[in-house]
Amino acid sequence: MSKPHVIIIGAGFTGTATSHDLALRGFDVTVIERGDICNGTSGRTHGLLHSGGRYAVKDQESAIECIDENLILRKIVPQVIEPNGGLFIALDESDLEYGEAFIEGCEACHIPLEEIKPEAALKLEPNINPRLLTAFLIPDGTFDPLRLALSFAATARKNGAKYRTYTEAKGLLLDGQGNVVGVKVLDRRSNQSIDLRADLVVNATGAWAGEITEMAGAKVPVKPTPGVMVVYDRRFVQRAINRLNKPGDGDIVLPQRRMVVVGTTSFEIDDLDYVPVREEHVKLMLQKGAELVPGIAHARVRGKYMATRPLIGAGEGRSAARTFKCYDHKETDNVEGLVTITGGKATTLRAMAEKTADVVCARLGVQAACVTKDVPLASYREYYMQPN
Amino acid sequence: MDTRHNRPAPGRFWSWFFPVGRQTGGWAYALNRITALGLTFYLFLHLIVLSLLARGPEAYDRFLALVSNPIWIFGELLVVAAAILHGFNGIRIVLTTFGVSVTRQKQLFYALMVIAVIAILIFGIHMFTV
Amino acid sequence: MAQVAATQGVSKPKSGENVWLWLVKIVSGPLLVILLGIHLIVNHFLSPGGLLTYADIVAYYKNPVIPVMEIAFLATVVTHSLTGLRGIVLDLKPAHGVMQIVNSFLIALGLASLAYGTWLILTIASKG
Amino acid sequence: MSETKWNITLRIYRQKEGEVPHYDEYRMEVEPDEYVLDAVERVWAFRDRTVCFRHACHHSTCGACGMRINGVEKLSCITYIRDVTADGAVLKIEPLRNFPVVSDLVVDMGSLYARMESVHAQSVLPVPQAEIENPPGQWDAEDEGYLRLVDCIECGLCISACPSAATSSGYLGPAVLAGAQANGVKGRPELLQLVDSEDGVWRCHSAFECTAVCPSFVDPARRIMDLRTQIVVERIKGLFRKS
Repeated sequence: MSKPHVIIIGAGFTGTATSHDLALRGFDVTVIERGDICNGTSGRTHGLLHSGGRYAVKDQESAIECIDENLILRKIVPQVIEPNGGLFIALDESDLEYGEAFIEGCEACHIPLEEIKPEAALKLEPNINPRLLTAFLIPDGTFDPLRLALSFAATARKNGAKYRTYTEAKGLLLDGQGNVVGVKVLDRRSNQSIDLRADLVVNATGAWAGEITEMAGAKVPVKPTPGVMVVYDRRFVQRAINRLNKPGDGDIVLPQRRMVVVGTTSFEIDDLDYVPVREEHVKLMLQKGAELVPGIAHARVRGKYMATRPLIGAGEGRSAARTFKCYDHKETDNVEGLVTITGGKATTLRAMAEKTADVVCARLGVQAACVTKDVPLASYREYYMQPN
Repeated sequence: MDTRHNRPAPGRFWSWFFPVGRQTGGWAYALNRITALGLTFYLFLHLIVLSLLARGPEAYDRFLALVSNPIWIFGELLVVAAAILHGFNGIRIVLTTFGVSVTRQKQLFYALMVIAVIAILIFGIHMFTV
Repeated sequence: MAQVAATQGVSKPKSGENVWLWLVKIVSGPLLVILLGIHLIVNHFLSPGGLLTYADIVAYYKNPVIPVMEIAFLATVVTHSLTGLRGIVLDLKPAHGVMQIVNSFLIALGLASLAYGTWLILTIASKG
Repeated sequence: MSETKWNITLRIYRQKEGEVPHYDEYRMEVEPDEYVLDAVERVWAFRDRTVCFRHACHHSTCGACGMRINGVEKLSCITYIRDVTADGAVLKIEPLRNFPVVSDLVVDMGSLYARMESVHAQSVLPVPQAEIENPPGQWDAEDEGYLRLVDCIECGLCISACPSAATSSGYLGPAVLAGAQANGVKGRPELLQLVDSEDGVWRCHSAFECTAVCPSFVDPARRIMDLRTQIVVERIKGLFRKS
């Protein structure tokens, strides 16, 4: 019996992780991606491996997902992670007030937390704002965005998944009843159109998810919400430095290689394919970043960029939940053969893949359990080393 | 279907010599090789010519008379220049190899080349005036 | 497995060049700068009027230091130039068999030049 | 951002499967303080959806967007337009050299990744071992616990710029030798054999182009020189060990 064939549209975090999960569960997987791995939102995340602390007060579902997945990723893909933890620091009275709810939230979400005195925090991180009032140690981390996705993709390819990059989904192939039976793609390397058939299509296009579902007349409530990040030329800190308050603009300073990344903002847009970096947001990052790490005020900007988060459901910008959702469009729009996974965060990519693969298995009547929690990932370099 | 090659692009043996899109170090490398080839060629030519010495005074002095015209002297100057350029460039390579001035190899190269050019000028003036 | 490695651009290490050959080059180089410097300065500046006649040269070789220095210079320059030439030939990616022939040729050429040059230097020195 | 706008012509190398390469020109309005990658991405977004290029992080941590900009290897995501061209001028964008072109500006860097793997180049290392931000001596024992991603982002710029790599495709290349240097050959006979060979450190002829183009402070040339010293030491020690 031949394996069921699943096409995944999009090779960002969810696409690559889902291909890994489905390949392990015995599916014949083809990933199509219009650019190269992670050319959209995934590549441009700031790279914070969330401990969940950021969401522990207002969005505990996300917070729990984060801490669980944080610990799993540290285990299965240590080669792309700076596992140095994070600090939440309070700089004013409002921060201290928030601290009460923060402690409660972290306890409720089983996020390990340790309050330390300002002097102790300054000893650990000499470059943070010396006027801090208190600090909490938390198991944040930093990951390399591209290489995180590549690690999943490499392992998937080793397990038989096929990757077709520079292959753009131009339309969905529908049967007479409006059900999805494949994808019409454009191979951008040869400028040829090809029809690819599949038993099921997974739409893992994140912020672009609406554009794909529209091709089948289905809908997903995705609200693309970009944010700006600015990178400075010095590694001021070893840990993720967070402002101890509800999520806001420029409240994270993250070490990465020789740099620090300050993020982020939140705004709305019309055109998804090109979002300019707004100068007023860059200025805001400088100001906010320097509140956490004063040295940033005198550092050289190395890069400015933005990424478009796929937020789902009701709520505007920051108030929207950061959790993910997987839609079986048979149930939501009576379109069979199409599953959409969107929302979420990089940190939860494996869980998103697990959920998606569960839905795929249920839809195709396949009995297979998820094992990705325990499978160490291959070296990211092996993605490029596999013959396709 | 996928035509991923996974092989490096073919190297071409003359690529080191192609100056387009190269920076200082690449030119230094090309200069070193060109002078190396020239000097090796001259070395063996020189050895052959010197065999005239063994044939006695007449043969050699006749040869010397032939090479004392300016064109031959200019040729000889080219050899001296090549040797000086290769030598000073070589000093850069030796120093950087053993960790001296690695971060300032460009400046080192320019400084050595200035010295080399001065040395060539001194030799040139000397050869054409004596 | 070997084939996989080949398609991935990692060839098995070939010891066509090694640390010793390279050491010879890097040590003979500075030595040459010194010897050639002396050779040029003595020949062109120090000897009165330069070594412009047969008689001049014979007279010049009377000093016993000169033949010794010239032989040392010859040995160094031949070694340096031939190992250098070999490096350039290596960039042509010769097959193993071809490289063997090149090696033998270069060794023969080196030894022959050395023998011939030494004979020449001694011949001139003996004329004085 | 400054209010100034420049009109430049992007001259992009194009090559689809089986096609002879050519250049396409796109006149466009840019801001001098934008990055070259922004301009290329706009060509794709608004002008020509067939242009293929590789990019991911847009802040020099992933190494995907290496291109030749006016002939010189650069990471297009951190290269300001003002630094490489002028108002009214042409900006030439080409793929990296010494790798096979997959499509347009995309090259196949599989060989580089395979070689990095063959020398077991690290991807994370203890912070005090990174020769950077804080001078050695300022670290205390506690800092040993910190890990950080290595400087080398495997972008391939050094391989593209290297005249030796252009001459011999078998040459391991600067990034790979730098990776080997960081590991050290002491006590690693296989690695020693791999780098002490004609396709290893001895293929380097001191052009220093790798260090000139390295966007990530790796300084591969210095590392190759250091690796040579390591090899000399190991080989000389080897002589005495045998006897």
